[in-house]
Amino acid sequence: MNKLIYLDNAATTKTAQEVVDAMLPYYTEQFGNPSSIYGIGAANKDVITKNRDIIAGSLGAKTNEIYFTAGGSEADNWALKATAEAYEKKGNHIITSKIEHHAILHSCQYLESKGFEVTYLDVDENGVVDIEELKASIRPTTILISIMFANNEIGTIQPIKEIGAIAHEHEILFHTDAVQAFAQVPINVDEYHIDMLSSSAHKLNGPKGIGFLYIRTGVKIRSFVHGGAQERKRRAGTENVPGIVGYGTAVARAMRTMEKRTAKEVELRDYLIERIENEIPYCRLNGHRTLRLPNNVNFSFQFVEGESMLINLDLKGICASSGSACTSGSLDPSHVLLAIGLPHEIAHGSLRLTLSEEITKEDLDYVVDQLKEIVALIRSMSPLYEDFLKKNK
Amino acid sequence: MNKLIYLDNAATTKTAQEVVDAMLPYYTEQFGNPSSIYGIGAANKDVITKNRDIIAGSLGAKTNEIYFTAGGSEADNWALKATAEAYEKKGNHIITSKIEHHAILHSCQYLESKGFEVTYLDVDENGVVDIEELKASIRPTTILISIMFANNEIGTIQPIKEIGAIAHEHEILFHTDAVQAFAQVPINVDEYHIDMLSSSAHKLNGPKGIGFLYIRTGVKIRSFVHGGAQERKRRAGTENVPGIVGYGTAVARAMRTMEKRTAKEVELRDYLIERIENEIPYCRLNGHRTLRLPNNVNFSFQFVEGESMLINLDLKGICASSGSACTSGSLDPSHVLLAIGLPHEIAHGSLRLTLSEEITKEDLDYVVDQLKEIVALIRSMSPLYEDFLKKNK
Amino acid sequence: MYTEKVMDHFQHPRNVGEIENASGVGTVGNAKCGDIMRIYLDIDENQVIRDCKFKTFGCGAAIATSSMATELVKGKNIQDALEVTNKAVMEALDGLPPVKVHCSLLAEEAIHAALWDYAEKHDIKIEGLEKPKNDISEDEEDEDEY
Amino acid sequence: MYTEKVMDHFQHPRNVGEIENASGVGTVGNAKCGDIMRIYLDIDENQVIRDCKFKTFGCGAAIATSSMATELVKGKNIQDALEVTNKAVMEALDGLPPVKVHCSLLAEEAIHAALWDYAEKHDIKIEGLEKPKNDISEDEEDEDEY
Ligand SMILES: Cc1ncc(COP(=O)(O)O)c(C=O)c1O
Ligand SMILES: Cc1ncc(COP(=O)(O)O)c(C=O)c1O
Repeated sequence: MNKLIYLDNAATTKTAQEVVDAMLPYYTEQFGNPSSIYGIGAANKDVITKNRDIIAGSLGAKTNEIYFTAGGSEADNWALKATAEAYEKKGNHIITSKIEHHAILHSCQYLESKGFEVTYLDVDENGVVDIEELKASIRPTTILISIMFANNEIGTIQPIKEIGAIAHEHEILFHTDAVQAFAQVPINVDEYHIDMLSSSAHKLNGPKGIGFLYIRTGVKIRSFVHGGAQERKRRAGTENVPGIVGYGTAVARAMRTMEKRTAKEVELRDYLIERIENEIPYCRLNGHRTLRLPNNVNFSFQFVEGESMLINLDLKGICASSGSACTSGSLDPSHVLLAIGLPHEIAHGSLRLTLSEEITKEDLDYVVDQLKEIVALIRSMSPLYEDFLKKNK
Repeated sequence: MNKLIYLDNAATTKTAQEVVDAMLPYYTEQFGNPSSIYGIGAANKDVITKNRDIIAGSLGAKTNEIYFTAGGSEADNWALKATAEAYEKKGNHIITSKIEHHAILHSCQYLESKGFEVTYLDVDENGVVDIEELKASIRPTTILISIMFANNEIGTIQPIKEIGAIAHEHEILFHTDAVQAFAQVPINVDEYHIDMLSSSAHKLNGPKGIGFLYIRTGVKIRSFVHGGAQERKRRAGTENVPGIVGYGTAVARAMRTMEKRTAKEVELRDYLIERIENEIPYCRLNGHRTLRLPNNVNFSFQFVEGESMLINLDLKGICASSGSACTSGSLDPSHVLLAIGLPHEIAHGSLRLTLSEEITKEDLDYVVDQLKEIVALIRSMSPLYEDFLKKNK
Repeated sequence: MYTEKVMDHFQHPRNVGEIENASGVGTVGNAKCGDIMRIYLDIDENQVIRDCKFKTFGCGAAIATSSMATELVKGKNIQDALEVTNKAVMEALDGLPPVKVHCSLLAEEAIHAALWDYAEKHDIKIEGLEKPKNDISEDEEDEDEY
Repeated sequence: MYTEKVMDHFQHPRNVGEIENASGVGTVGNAKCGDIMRIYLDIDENQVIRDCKFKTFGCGAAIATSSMATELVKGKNIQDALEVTNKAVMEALDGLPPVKVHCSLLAEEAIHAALWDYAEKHDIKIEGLEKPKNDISEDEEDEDEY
C-alpha cells in the first residue's frame, strides 16, 4: 500500500505548504524576541499584530481581543478556570454539556473540586443540546455557559446563536469551544453573542502547539499563565512567532477557501454517508444529519469493535479514528457516543471519517469498498454476530 | 549597516538550521496525531519518546520524568501552582528569591492571593542567594523551595547543589528555573537533588513555543492544563510534534557542543568585560564575576539611560538588551538590578550582552568601539553628567 | 504499537470459527468493555485437545491473543492446556502494550471457561481449574490525574 | 516602534547643549523613573525666545521630544511658547507609542519650568503659567494583571 487516504482531519491536519513557507523565515532569520528594541526583534511585534488582525477579522472581533495560547486545551482551561476565579464573587455555577471535549469536562471537574457547581446538559439522540433544559438550569449564581460550537466526534453543530442570546439576556458569560468549527462554518462573535472562543491551529492546516482564546473586551478574566507582559499582560511566555505566523496564514487560507471547500466537502460527506448506509447493514449514522460539520462522518457498526476496524483500514492505507484521538488511551467508549444514547457495545464499534479538501470521490469509493470487506470480516469473527444470526434464523 | 551582531541570546536564540531541518517532515509528511492508531500518527509516539529520552539523558533523569509544555513560563507556573495545590494539606509556605523571573514571581503573587505565604530571599551585591538566610526561612509548613539555576539578566549562577541538599534534608520539594542554565552548564537532577526543573527550547537554538518541566517520579503534582491523556495524563493538548523534535535536536546539539562552546564563550566574555572595564569610565559589572553564565555580560553605565543606548547600538547593527526583554514593556528598572542594590538611575543604565557560539573577538572589538562612542555621546547630552562634572570640577 | 507477531496473528488469525457439538465452549468478557472471547474445544477420549476454534469481538490484541491461545492449547492434553497462562500467550506474541495486557488474561480465562464447560458436561473434575469468572475486570494502570 | 520623525530627532537631536547665563532653566522628571529633562532658554527683551537648548537623560522618545520641543519654541514669544503642548510635540513627531506619551508631557513641563524660572528671575507673571510640578507622574495604562 503506497497510497495514503487521510480521513482523520478532526484529530489533526497536514500543515499546508503555504503555512510552512510563511513560518520558515522566523526560525533562522527574523528570529528575534518581539519584546526587544532592535530591528529583528521589534519587527516581530508588528508581525504578530498583523496575524492577530487576520484572525480577529475572520470572527468579526477586534485585534486586541485575540490572545494566543499553546492550543485549544490551554484556551479551554483558561476560559473556564480564570473566569470561575474572576467571577466567583458573583456566583459559583457553570453550565456546560455532556459532550464537551475533555479539556472542558476535566476543567469542570477540577472546578467542582474547588467548590464550583457544574450542570452538564444532556443532548438528544443527534447530539443537540436542549435549549429548554439550558434555560431551566440557569440560576442566579450562574456565571458561565460553555457549549462547544461543533462536536469533535459526531460533528453536530449546536444552536450557538440561540444559546448566545440566552446567555446575553441573562447577563451570563458565554464561552464556546470552536476548535472544530472555526474556519469550517462562518462565525461572528457579535452576532452569536460569544464572549470567549477557543481555537487550535493544527485543526485547520496550521501548526501544532498554537491556539487562541478570543476574549471580548470587558470580560474580566485573569491570567492563566503568569509572568512576562506578553499578550497585553494576560498570557506570559515568549511569543511563538513562527507559530503565530503559521496560524495567521492558515486562517487567511481557510477563510479564502471556506465557501468552496465546505460545499465540496458537504457533497462528498453526504455521498459517503449514503453509500455506507446503503451498502453496509446494521449501521447507524451518529450525529445530526444536516446540523453537521461539512467534513464529519461518524458511523457505528453493530457487532464490530472499533480498534480492529481501524487497524484493518490502516493496513489498506486509510487513516481513520474511532471516537476521539485524544481519548484513545482509554478503554471506555467515548462519552459522546454514550451521551447520544448508544449502548456500550455499539459505541465500541464506531468509526469517524473526517474529510479534507484533498479527498476525492474516488478515494471515498475505495474506502467504502474496503470498509465493506473489513466489516464483513470482523463480523465473521464476532461471537455477537454469531448469536445474532442464530437468534434470527 | 548590513552586518548584524546578535548579542541578545538570553532573550532568544536563532533556531539552528539542523533543528529546523529535523522539524520540517513533521509538518507536511509525518503530521499525524500521536494518539492515533495508524502509521503516520502512532509513529509520532515513538518520535516523541525518542526526543524525551535525549532530554532526560542530558539531565540524568528518566524518560518519563520529562513533560513537555509550551515554554518556560508554563513550566514555572505549573511547578508552583500545581505543587502548591497538591501539597497544601502539608503546608502553605514557599521560599523563592527576589531575582526570579516574573513567571515565578507573578505565580507566587497569585498564590499569595490564594492564602499561600511566600518568602522572597534577598541576594548579595553579586546576586547570590544567602544559604544561611535560606535555612533560617524554612518553616514546618514549607512545601517548596524554588530558586533559579542562573539569572537571566546578570547571569549569576546560584549554589544549586547546596540548596538542593538543604531542601532534601528538610524533605521540602525543590524546583529550579533552569531556563537560562540548561545546556549552558552541566546539570544532574540527582546530584543536585532537583525535584522539578523548567526549561524553554528557544533559549538553546530550539524553536519558540515549547518547553518542559522535569518532574521527579513520586512528586504528586497535579495537572495544570486538564483535558486529553497526553503526557501521561498530566498535560493535555495535542502534542507539538515538530516542536518536540526541534527541542530534542537542539538539546542533543547543545550537549554535543557544550564543553567547547562554553569554554570559548567564557574566554570571549571575560575579554569583553575586561575591555569595557578598562575603556569606559563610570561603569559597573553586574552579577558575579566567576559564578556566571558563560555567555552573559551585564554592565551599568552611570549617567546613561538604557533604551537610548540600545537604539544607538541597533543603529550600528548590534542587538542587545537592557534588563530583561520580557519586562521591557515596563518603565521601572529591572527588579533584579534593584535587588543587587543598584540605585534606580544606575539600574536604568544597564546593558546586557549575551554571546553565542557565532560571536568572534572581532565582533566584540567592534562592539566595544561603538559602545565607547555611544556612551560618550549619551553622556554629553545628559544633565546628570553635566551636574557631576560641575560638582567635580 | 503492536509487535510483528501480534500483527501477524491479527491479520492471519489461526483457528477462527465454530465447532459444531464442541466438547466444551467458553465465553468470557463483556461487550460493555469492548471484548468478548468465545473458545470451542474438541477434546478426544484421551483428554487431548484435538481441535480448538475461537470467535472474538474485540481489539487487535484481543484477536491476536485468541489466535495465539488456540494455537498453544491445540494438541495438548487438558492438564497441560491449563498451564497456558496469559504470560505464555504474551511471550509467544513478543509482548503486548501495557493497556492490552487484559486481553491476554481474557484469553486464558476463555480457555478455562471452555475447559470448565467440558468438565461439567462430562462430569469430571480437572485438577487446578476453578470456576471461571465470566467478567474479567480491567486492571488499567492509571496515573494520578488531577 | 518609533516614527521616522522620532528617529530623526533621536539620531540628530536639535539644540543639544547648555546656555551660559540662560534667561531661564528648567529641570523636570527624576532619575528614578529614568527621565530627566533640562531646558535652557535665552529670551530677549521682547520676550521672544532667541535660543533654546536641552540636556536629557532618558529614552529615545525623551530625547526626540526634547529636541522637537526646543525646535517648536525657538523664535516664539513666551506667550506662544506656552501653547506648545505635549500634543503639539507628539503631532510634530508623527506620534509616540502609548507607553511613551509621558515623555511629551515631560517636554511640555520642562519648557514651563524654564519659563517659570525666567518669570521668577525677572519678577514677572506669565499669563496661564502655573508653578510646575517637578515630578511628572506616569499614567501608564495598566491591564488587570496580577
Ligand atoms: C529565567 C527565565 N525563566 C523563565 C523564562 C520564560 O520562558 P518563556 O518565555 O520561554 O516562557 C525566561 C525567558 O523568558 C527566563 O529567562
Ligand atoms: C472540540 C475540541 N476542543 C479542544 C481540543 C483540544 O485542542 P488541542 O489538542 O489543540 O489542545 C480538541 C482537539 O483535540 C477538540 O476537538
